[in-house]
Amino acid sequence: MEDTLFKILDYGVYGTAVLVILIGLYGALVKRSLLKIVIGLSIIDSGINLLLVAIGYLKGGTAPIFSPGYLDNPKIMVDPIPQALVLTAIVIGFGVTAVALALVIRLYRHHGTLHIDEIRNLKW
Amino acid sequence: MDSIWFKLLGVVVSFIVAFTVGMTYMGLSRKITARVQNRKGPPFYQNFIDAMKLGSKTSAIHHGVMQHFGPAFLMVSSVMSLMIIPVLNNGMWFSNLNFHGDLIFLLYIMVFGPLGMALGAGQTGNPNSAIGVTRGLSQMVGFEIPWVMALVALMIQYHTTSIVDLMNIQVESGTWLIFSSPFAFIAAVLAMLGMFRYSPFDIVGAPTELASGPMSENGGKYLFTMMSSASVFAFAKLTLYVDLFLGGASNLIELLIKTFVIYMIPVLYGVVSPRYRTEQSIRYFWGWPTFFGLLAILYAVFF
Amino acid sequence: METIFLIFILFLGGAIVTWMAGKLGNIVQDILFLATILVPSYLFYTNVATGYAIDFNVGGIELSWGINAFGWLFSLIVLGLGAFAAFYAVSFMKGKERRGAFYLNFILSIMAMLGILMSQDLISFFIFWEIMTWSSYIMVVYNGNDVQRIGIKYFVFSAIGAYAMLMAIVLIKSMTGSFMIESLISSYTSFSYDMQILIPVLLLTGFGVKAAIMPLHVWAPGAYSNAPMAYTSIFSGSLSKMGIYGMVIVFTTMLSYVPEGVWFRGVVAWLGGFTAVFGTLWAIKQDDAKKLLAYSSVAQLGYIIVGVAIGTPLAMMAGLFLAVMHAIFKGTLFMVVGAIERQTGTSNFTEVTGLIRKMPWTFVAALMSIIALAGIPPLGGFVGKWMLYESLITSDHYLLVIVIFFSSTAAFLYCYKFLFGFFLGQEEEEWAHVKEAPALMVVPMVILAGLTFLLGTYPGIILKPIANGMQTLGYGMTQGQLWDTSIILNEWGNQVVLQPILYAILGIFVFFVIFVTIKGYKNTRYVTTKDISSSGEVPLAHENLTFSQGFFQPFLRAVEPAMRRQIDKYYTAIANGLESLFDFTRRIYTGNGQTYAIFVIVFVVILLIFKNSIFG
Amino acid sequence: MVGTPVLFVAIPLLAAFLIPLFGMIWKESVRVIPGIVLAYLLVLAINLMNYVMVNGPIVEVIAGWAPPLGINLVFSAFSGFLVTLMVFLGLIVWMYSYRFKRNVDFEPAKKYFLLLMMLITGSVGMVLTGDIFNLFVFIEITSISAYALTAFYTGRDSAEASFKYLMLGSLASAFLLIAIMIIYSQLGTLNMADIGSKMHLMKPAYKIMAIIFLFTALGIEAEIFPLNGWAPDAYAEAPGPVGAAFAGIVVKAAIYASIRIIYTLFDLSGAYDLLIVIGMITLIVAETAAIRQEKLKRMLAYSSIGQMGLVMVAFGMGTEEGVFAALFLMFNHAIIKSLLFLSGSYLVYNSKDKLIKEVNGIGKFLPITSFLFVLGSFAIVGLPPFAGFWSKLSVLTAAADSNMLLIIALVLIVSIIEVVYYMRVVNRIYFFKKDESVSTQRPTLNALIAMITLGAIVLIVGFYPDAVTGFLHRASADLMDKAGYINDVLTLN
Repeated sequence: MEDTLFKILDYGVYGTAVLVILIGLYGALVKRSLLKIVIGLSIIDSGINLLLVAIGYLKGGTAPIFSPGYLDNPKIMVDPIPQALVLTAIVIGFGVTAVALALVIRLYRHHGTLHIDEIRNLKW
Repeated sequence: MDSIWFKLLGVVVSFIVAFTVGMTYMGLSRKITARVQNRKGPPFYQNFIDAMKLGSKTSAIHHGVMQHFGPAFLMVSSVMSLMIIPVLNNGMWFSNLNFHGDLIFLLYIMVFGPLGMALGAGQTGNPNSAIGVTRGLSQMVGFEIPWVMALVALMIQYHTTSIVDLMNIQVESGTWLIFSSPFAFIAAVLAMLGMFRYSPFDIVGAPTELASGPMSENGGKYLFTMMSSASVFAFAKLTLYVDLFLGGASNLIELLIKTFVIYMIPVLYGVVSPRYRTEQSIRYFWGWPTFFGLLAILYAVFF
Repeated sequence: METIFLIFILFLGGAIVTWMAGKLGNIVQDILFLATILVPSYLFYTNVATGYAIDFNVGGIELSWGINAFGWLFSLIVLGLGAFAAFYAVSFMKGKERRGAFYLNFILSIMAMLGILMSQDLISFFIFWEIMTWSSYIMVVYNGNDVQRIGIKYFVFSAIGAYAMLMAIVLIKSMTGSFMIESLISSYTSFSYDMQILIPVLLLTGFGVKAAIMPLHVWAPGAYSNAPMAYTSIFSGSLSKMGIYGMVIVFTTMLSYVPEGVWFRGVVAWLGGFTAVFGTLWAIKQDDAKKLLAYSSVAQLGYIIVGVAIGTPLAMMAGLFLAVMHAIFKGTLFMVVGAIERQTGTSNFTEVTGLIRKMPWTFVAALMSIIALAGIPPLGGFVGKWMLYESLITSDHYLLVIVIFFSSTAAFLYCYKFLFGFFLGQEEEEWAHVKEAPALMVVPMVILAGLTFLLGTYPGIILKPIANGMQTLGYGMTQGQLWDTSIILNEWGNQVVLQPILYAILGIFVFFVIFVTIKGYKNTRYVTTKDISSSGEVPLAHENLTFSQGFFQPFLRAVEPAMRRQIDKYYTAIANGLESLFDFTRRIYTGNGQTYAIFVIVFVVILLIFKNSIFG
Repeated sequence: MVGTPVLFVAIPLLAAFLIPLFGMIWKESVRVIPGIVLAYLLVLAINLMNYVMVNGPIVEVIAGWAPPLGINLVFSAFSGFLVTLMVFLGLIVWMYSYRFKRNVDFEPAKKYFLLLMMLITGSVGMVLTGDIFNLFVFIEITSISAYALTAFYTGRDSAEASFKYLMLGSLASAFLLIAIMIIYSQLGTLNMADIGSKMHLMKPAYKIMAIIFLFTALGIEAEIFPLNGWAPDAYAEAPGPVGAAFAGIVVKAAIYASIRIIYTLFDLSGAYDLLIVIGMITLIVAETAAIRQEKLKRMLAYSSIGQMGLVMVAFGMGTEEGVFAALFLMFNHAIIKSLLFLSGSYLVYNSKDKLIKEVNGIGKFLPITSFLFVLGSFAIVGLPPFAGFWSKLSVLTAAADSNMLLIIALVLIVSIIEVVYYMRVVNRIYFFKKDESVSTQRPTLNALIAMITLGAIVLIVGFYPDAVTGFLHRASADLMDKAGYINDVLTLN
């Protein structure tokens, strides 16, 4: 019973992550406002980070720290690598979002609008 | 026999013959045309009188060196044709340059004169001359097609391009090519209508339109040379037809009869026809004459 | 060092030095230019004998250079005409801008053509071919007239040809494992049937473009007329012959091994025939001398193609002889136009008339070349024409000979138009100041024109190298059977003996000239062309008696149905259609970042949907 | 061995951060430092390349953890060749932009060179890394600096271009992360060699998912159609030298990464066919779009995309000849397209819209720049005897050996289109009347030296292709030798 619950929870975590990604995609692809697009993009990032952490998670595992008492049993540690990856990814995502927002400011000054359909000077 | 002086003599004699015959034929044609048109017409020797008059004149002006050369070019063409075309069947008399050229060469040497003349006419600056030349050249493109088709038909039928060979074939087989290659003859004769430039194909000279066209600036000796060239040329062409289609001639009398018969075709065709426009003339030659030319080639290929 | 490398290094180095030498003064540049053409040519003829060959390796590709008798024949056209054109060019370019670029590309073209003849492998062949293409392209656009249309058209057709050739080359490489022409020839019969057809088609397309065969000829009129005339004389004279050179090799090697070769020969010969006819008709229509000569070149190349495509010994000989003759007389004629354009500023018949007394030497050169072009005896063109007709008749191409004959009879029309338009007719006030072209231009023209005269009576001079070249291609001995120093024979044994004919013609001509001159050319008075018999009146000075508009109108009316459709228009329509299509398809880049993002997602989704068929 | 591959990442990164610091002391140092760094790296790269040609690949382990656990850098004949090329182009771009247009001021120059160093760091890292997550990190470094460089000029629509680039780049990084996640969850490793050796253990469905996401992510960076919406805008709006850097450095790195993944990581033969099809579509779409362009740099951008498509096609053949051809194309494209971008940006220097028609008759005013542009045009369309011919020939030969008749025909037909639009520009440069309202700008000496160097390489490789073919053959053999790569990395201890 408990196993099933955990399984549902497992899939729930994955499902939630995928849902977050899809929401982000919706935001990025359908919304016409530049800001909303940026928000959508960063939601995608969050969803992926969530997904990454989730696959590294070991049910009932401990923090991946070689602390006394656990030294002999790395098997029960949570996989540290996805967490490291997520940390990196978050930092990168932050950087990208910052650049994006800077660009949005520039674009707003240049075009006076945030509507992406209006910002089409470069085409064909 | 083979000495150069003998040959030169042959050239001079054949030239005189050709000149006389040609002049006479042209006089006769004027007479015949006149009679058909219910006029009295000039005497048949009128052309000789005209020639003598022109030859004794002195020109006072000229328009440049090409005008001066023009009649000479014309003469080169007619005399060369005369030298290439065997006058009589037996190669001994008037053999001239018979063995040094063939039909294709003849075709080209025959256009040499009109082209050279055209240059002379061009230099005179008279627009009528140039217009006449352009008409003449255009018409030439017309009648050369059936003419060449007829010749090609003969060449492929008898596997030779030499006039002498074609004559010998007729002598040996006893059959004239007019009977063994009838379509070629028809095509050639139709082409001849254009070659002689009698009405309705007299678009080059076209007296009332172009004031005699290329010749309009020439008088005196220039015109005399042109006239003699024309008569020699006429004789050469008629001889060629006789050689090719009527089995040649073994003596001058036979030659005269045969050439006169041939000569009557364009003359008589002409007296009853009004003048064509240039493009009509060209299209005429690309019509039935070319069709007969094609027939001749097909006939030569398949029979 | 191998002499041949020295020759090419001299060409290349000389080209660059000449190009750069503009600052040292025009004279230095001219001398460098002439030296760069003449010195390697001299080295070539003194040090490189036929049969010479050298192998080397570039980029892991085996290359081989050498020369055989056939290439040597064409080297006469390339280097010989090149030398004359070079002298002409020095004078022609005086005071023009971008002389350096002109000289550079002139030399590069000559070098590339020699390289083509030297190449015994397909890669060097292609490299030199392309150098020839782009150097001539720069010349085509050199004047800056209408370059986006004419220039691009030339380059596109060249590219079509070159890429067809390149495709053939890489296919050959993958089948034979080598780029050598020899290995192609020796293993051609072992190719699959498809390849036996495809390879010659591709190669002939490549060569056909340069040889301006229909329907690949549309670039030629524009390109020939647009390049500087000093260059066009080698452009039309020798550069187009490279296409012929290639065609001959394809016909005599590959296509002579397979039964399908007959079909190729027939098709190409007929294409050549149509090229000749339509080239001639369009030439008649032109009012610009450059255009006229350009179309005429197309037509003349048609004859040559007919000759080499038929490929019987006489036909091949006719084609090659015509190729040499065409190089000479068309080279001269383009020079004539260049001289006239330089002296009068225009090359339009409707503007210039009556130059005969102003430019007599130019007229002499033009007259001789035109007579040669028209094929009138006793000049050289006749020999080629005669051999072509006879070869067509003796090899049973009866209809083709009619087509050719039609074309060359119609050619008289534009020949006359050329001479009349420029030199004859009314001498107008407007052109009274015109002087004869400088000696450096006149002398090459007159010498070349003199060559047509010489070859008209003694064709053996050039028929000997032709016969040697043909022996390299596998033809038998032809001297004595088809030609001798002054005799030409057909395969039935009929002959034309040229020497007595020349004497006869000259004799008659001189006799009658003297005869008409009894009272003297000197005694008659020259009067202006205004002084003509116009109903007994002398026309006033302002009366226009110039006949230059609408030359040959009646003839053109007669052939109008044949000229109604222009192949050029179809190409233009295709090109415009494609550009519109591309204009439409590029709208896929909408400019909206979101759309691009949707593309990405759609791309992923499509891959995910079809993953099994893609990666399965 | 005089240095280690890690220097290629460490030194420019360090330099990037030191530039502002040193700039406070001596303003000119922001310009000088990158040059010194890049020159040093070039020497280093050549030395290492010589070593590698003799001794085989160098595998550098970071922080003492041996693969597959630790992070490693691989300097093989293949990656080393690309690194050398990139560093060299970096040096050229530096030299060119030493005094380019608006970076004469200290502030913009500081930012510009900082970002340029970051860009080179990231690109070189992408090529050298043997770790799939590091690949992600380097791609992000490259991307962020590329976004910033694209938006470098404030006066134009560069922000728009940069934003598009950023949107697609974010998607790329998302997909890349997903792919990394899939691989890691299946194989538990991030080391490329290790992944390659264990790939057969992966379930096909996951494998295909992973390759699709990886391919898409890298395809966005490598300008594959239809993922390349950002590219024309970014090329056109970025400063001229940055366009060259994109064409010569960034895209090459992305191509390297995607090829490394397809050749070494995965064992899916369908991927090769996908490369050919996608490459061909990219080639056709890009070249047909290029012919209708009105702006010079946009035209060059589309041409660049098309060339990348051709590279993909060559890689997709999967034969050693194909790889050789692709590498040769990449080399030539890097050199020639950089030359075109560098000289082209001087041709339209003062113009606002950078229209093609504004180069009319400029040949007389900028003779050397124009000549170099024309040289580049001739070379890129594959006219002998210039460099581009040999690569085009090798592509076609490789295709013929793989019996791809249709590919040969299509490539050649597209080449005709290419010829048309390049020749139109060439015609305009030399054979049109100059528009008086267009003012020209003479290139600075350093820019001239940079362009002439590239032009000289175009000529040298054209006349003497052996100069590079030896390296290329080694590099292509190296890429084809999957087992060797895995062995080299994994046996290291």
